[in-house]
Amino acid sequence: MRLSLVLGLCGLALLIAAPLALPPFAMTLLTELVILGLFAMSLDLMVGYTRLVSFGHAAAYGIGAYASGYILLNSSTPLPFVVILAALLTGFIAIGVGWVCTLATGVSFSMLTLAFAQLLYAIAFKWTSVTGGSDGLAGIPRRPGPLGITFFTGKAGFYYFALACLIGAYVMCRGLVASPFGAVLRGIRENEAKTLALGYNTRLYKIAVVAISYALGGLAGALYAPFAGFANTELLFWLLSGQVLIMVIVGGSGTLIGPVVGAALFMLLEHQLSSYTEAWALFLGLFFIAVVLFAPAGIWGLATSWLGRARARAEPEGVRHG
Amino acid sequence: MTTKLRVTRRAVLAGAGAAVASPNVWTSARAQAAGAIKIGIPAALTGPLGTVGQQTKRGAEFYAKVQNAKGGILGRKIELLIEDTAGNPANCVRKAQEMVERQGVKILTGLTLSSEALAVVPKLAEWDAIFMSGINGDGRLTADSFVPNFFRANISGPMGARAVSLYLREAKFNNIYALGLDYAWGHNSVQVFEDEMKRAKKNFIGKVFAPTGTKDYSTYITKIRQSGADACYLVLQGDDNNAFLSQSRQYGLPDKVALLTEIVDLASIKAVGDDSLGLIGSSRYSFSYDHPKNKEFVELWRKEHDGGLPDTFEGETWQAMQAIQAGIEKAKSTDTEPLRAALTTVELESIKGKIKFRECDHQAVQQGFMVKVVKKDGYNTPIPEVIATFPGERTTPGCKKTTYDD
Amino acid sequence: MLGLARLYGRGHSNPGLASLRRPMSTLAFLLNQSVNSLSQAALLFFLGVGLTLIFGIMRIVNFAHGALYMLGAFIGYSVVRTSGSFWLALLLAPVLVGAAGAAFELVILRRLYRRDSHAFLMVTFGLALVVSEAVRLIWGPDALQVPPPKLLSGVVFILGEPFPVYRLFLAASGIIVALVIWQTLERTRLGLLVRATSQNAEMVHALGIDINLVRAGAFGTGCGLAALGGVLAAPLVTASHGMAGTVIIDAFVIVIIGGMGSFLGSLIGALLVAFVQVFGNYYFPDLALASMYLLMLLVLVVRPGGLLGKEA
Amino acid sequence: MVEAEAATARSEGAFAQTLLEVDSLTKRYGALVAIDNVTMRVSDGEVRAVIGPNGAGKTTLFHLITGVVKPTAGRVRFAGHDITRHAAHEICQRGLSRTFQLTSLFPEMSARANVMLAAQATHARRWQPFGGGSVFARARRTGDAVLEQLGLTDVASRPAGLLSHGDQRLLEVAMAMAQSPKVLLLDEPTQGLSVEETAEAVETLSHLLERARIAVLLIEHDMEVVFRLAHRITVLHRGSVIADGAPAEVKADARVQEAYLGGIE
Repeated sequence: MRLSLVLGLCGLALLIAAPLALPPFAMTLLTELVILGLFAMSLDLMVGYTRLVSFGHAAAYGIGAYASGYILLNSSTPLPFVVILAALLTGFIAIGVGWVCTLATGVSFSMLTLAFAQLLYAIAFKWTSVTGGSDGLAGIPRRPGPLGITFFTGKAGFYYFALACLIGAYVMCRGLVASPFGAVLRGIRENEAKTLALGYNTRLYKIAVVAISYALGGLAGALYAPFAGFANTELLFWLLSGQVLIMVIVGGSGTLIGPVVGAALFMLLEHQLSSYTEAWALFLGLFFIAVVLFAPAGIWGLATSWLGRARARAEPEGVRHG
Repeated sequence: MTTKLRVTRRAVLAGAGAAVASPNVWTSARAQAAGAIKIGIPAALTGPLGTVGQQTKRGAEFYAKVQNAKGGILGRKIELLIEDTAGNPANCVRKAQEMVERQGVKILTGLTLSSEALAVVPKLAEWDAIFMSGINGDGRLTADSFVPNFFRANISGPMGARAVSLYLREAKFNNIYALGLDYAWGHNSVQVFEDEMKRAKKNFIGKVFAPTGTKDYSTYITKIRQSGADACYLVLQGDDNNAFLSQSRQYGLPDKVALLTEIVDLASIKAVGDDSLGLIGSSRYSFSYDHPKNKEFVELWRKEHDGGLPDTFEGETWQAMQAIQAGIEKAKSTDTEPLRAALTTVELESIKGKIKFRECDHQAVQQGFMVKVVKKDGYNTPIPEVIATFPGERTTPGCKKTTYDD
Repeated sequence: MLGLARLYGRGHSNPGLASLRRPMSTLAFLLNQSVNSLSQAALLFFLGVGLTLIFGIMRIVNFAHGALYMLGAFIGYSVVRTSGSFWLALLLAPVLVGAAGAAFELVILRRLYRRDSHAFLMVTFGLALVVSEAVRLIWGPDALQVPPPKLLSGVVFILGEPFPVYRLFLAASGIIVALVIWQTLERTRLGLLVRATSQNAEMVHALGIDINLVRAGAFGTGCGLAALGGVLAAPLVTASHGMAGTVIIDAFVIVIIGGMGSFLGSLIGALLVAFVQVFGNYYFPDLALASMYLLMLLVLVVRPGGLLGKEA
Repeated sequence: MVEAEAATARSEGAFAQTLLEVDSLTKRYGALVAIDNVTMRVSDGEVRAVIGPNGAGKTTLFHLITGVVKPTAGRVRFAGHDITRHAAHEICQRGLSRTFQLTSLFPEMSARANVMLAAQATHARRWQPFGGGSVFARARRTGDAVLEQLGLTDVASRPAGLLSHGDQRLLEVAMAMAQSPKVLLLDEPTQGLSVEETAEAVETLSHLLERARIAVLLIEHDMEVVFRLAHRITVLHRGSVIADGAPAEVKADARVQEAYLGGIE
């Protein structure tokens, strides 16, 4: 436990020190990884802790991105406020989405989330006056403020803002899954009928977790729009929903950190492989199959089990037997 | 077994680790080839529009090869950085940003989708880079979304629609319908076309839009049939275009309604074979265009590619590369500021004839032309044959506009 | 049907041209589009029934289904190209893809039955990527033409309105395959085995039947049906790389509307989706992107397990 | 038979108050009548067994009482309140806890976590999305006490899915007890246990029930168990009540002999 805490703090220190050492593009990439990691982590609340497998999590990302993009383009509200506002809006919309989707369970639940995401995709396509239609919103600025602070609009400043969002969300999620609420979520994950029989209104808990998960996914999307400077229908498309689900599973669901690692891995692999070969999708596919076969608990699960073994080896024989 | 498994697990983790830690992303620009002119091409090499991306790649690579053999530009070699975006704007922005921030690229070209171009354009000022479009047809790029570092060497969507309209003014068809893809390009082109038809006092009966990825075009074919139109204007591309052409032939639609399209390209003709016969449309580039520079290019191309013919975006990319070269030579520099100034005044003799970028919106004024798909001896697939040309002044829209006044 | 229809070959000049100038009657339109909906339903059914078979027997949601459908179309192209026979393609493509599917089950999926659904999700997603890329490497990035056989390339007239013979053939083949599957399930020992396995795999195992063989067979058959759909769709949409993406969601939707694991359900789902798409696109073209999802939303809100599903 | 007589003797004492009333309850599935006009009462401190051959409708009756299935007609009243149309979780919140015929646990959680989650359900702040130290502390106190009563302390930290079948059955009872219910519904608590395991489980249960003095509704196949634990017995046959009374009376009833005891055993 202490070892993981030390490693965690080291990792955090590295992330904080990154802008001092890394060249510009590495910072760009790292910022995108942080945003994508937040997105994957938000889905883990549903997939890993409640076994609510969403096929439509792009909806959260897209709503967040469009909302923050629209507000930034059409008002001078400072960036941090806009991002948080967009996240809240996403969570609010998700209450309705969750209410309908939780009528069903299992694959039907997954398909209902997909239906909502695709309907939003269709809306974004058609509601040109707000969403820009198929062109999307482009040239989204990073508005300064509050109090005239321009720090967040710069490259390093924006990175720190995104990192703060990720860490804040992580601390929140950790607290959530360790709370009485989190215990009920685990109950739903393992045996929903029993949880209901114990007197928990499981549907309310599920709607709540959908809303929280979407709000955090919306936070990620709300960061992406001013990061990339655009928001378009691609961010609502089912392909992204599939990809983020794969990120969660590759990293290791139900760990919060795993999905962040999975997101980083997914994006870096895709980015790097596609520089080396046009057949990058082939290798990415083979990699996923290999992970399933050889790392059942995901990459993070594999890494932590290694750490455990390494620590066991490091301890002297006498300690273990005594 | 356990040992073996453990080794394999380690391999998985190591492979993953290598990808993350792979040094080149985290470090600054690699050692540059001395004085080479770097041109970044983030193109959709894979995915549904892979055909277009691959054409761009072939066109650019061939241009670099030919020009480098002649000593490059200003005595400097052309170095192409071609990356796959899979047609996703998020990937495109990231790849373009990598080219700019890590590789020091100052000239971008060959972006495949308009959505990718629209995402990249607002970043050009920050990147201090020039973007020379060779493909992107979205009218907005030279209108609402125009930025000074953007140049368009290719024929835009509205220009294609205009060429078809000019052709129709003289043609015998009177009752006209339109079918477009349900996104910006389709709506934009159909709008231009509709206005044109109304001005030409033709009977514009109606229009319908199909989402991209439509598999069954029968309802749209039925609508066209029911409208009583004698000609239908199509703004389709890629898989949708192929599906429509195959299915409309199966319904016998072309027997009754003349089909006019905004883009005729060889890839589509190959994909639907004889189902494309009789199709009339504007063409952004065709190997059959009668111009000495083009003849020279086509000959060179066929020698290099086992007799294969250059397709639309191979020609368009070639022209975009010609424009970049002309700009650099005139500016005697690849720096953004002088290059931009030079490009706005340069006039060059390209494979499509004279082209010149307008100062106001950086659209290259060039001839528009209409082709018809016919069978011809010596070719094993149908080919587009030029049936009309229009001077650039007539096909180019008003400055920073997507519409026409006359 | 033939009472209403007159046959014309493709090359013939069209004596009915004058009659075409008449506005289409409502009845002719409805009949025409209904038959067309049947042809589209047939294509969806081939995908959906394979997906539901795999789900029923193995509880796997096969994300590679769209890629296998595309693979079928490209193999079909090559067979037509080399042998000149569309019929041979209809036979070979499903067999080859089915065999590949069965092999994948034997080598990879077999190791995963003790794991949760995440493993299957990712492994079939990986397979989809591998297959799609392999197709691009083998056949190149361009769309390829698969013309319908000569016999099927004409037009019939339904109440004076032209209708492609090929679509008539699609509708007929859908009906035939549906009947064959239905009879196999109801009347044969194999069908009994399939139904029993989809209800209770352990019990079948206890009866001394090699469940592994049933699984490999089911996965192979499901993949083969997807490939059959791909070959049949190719003359309509050409063999292209966009095929996989657009079709996988449709297949999921029809299966979920009908009820996961229900064969009759996938048939009803295919019919519903096809009719909604065809008539929806006609009457409400602006809703073309959304119509299918609205239908699914409606069905699942009323019946969370799908129309014929056991429960959610 | 000594136990049976003791049970009979106890049943003759007056019970404090009627807790659970089932009035003319009927459930039809199309033409099939699963539960047909069933009426019964369970009073505080009473252990009532529901017996009957397979398919008699015992588990359906439980589902109807606990709100998992809604009845076609009739009413269920609990402590004076009509709970017929209430949701399952609401009924449980009122103090009616149940076990399942097929063991239903959280297999990956420890036995203790299982019981704690059950106990947590009775806490007013069971949903608190942060912290929760006091909620957990109380759940742990309750849970550990119940685990000890049922002799599960030794296995408390093992994942529930890895416990022996007998311990799993007891753990389910423990989870129900951890909710301090007013009425406990046990659906075949010894189902699937060996003879020795059954004897042990019955011993534990009888101690537990004696000490708790709550109303219990028990479905059981094993007559030994029934006579050992129950004060009163209701016999269901094809959805209807065919006998109701003290164990000795029921045993002597001719219809019961014919329909159930004689017919099968």
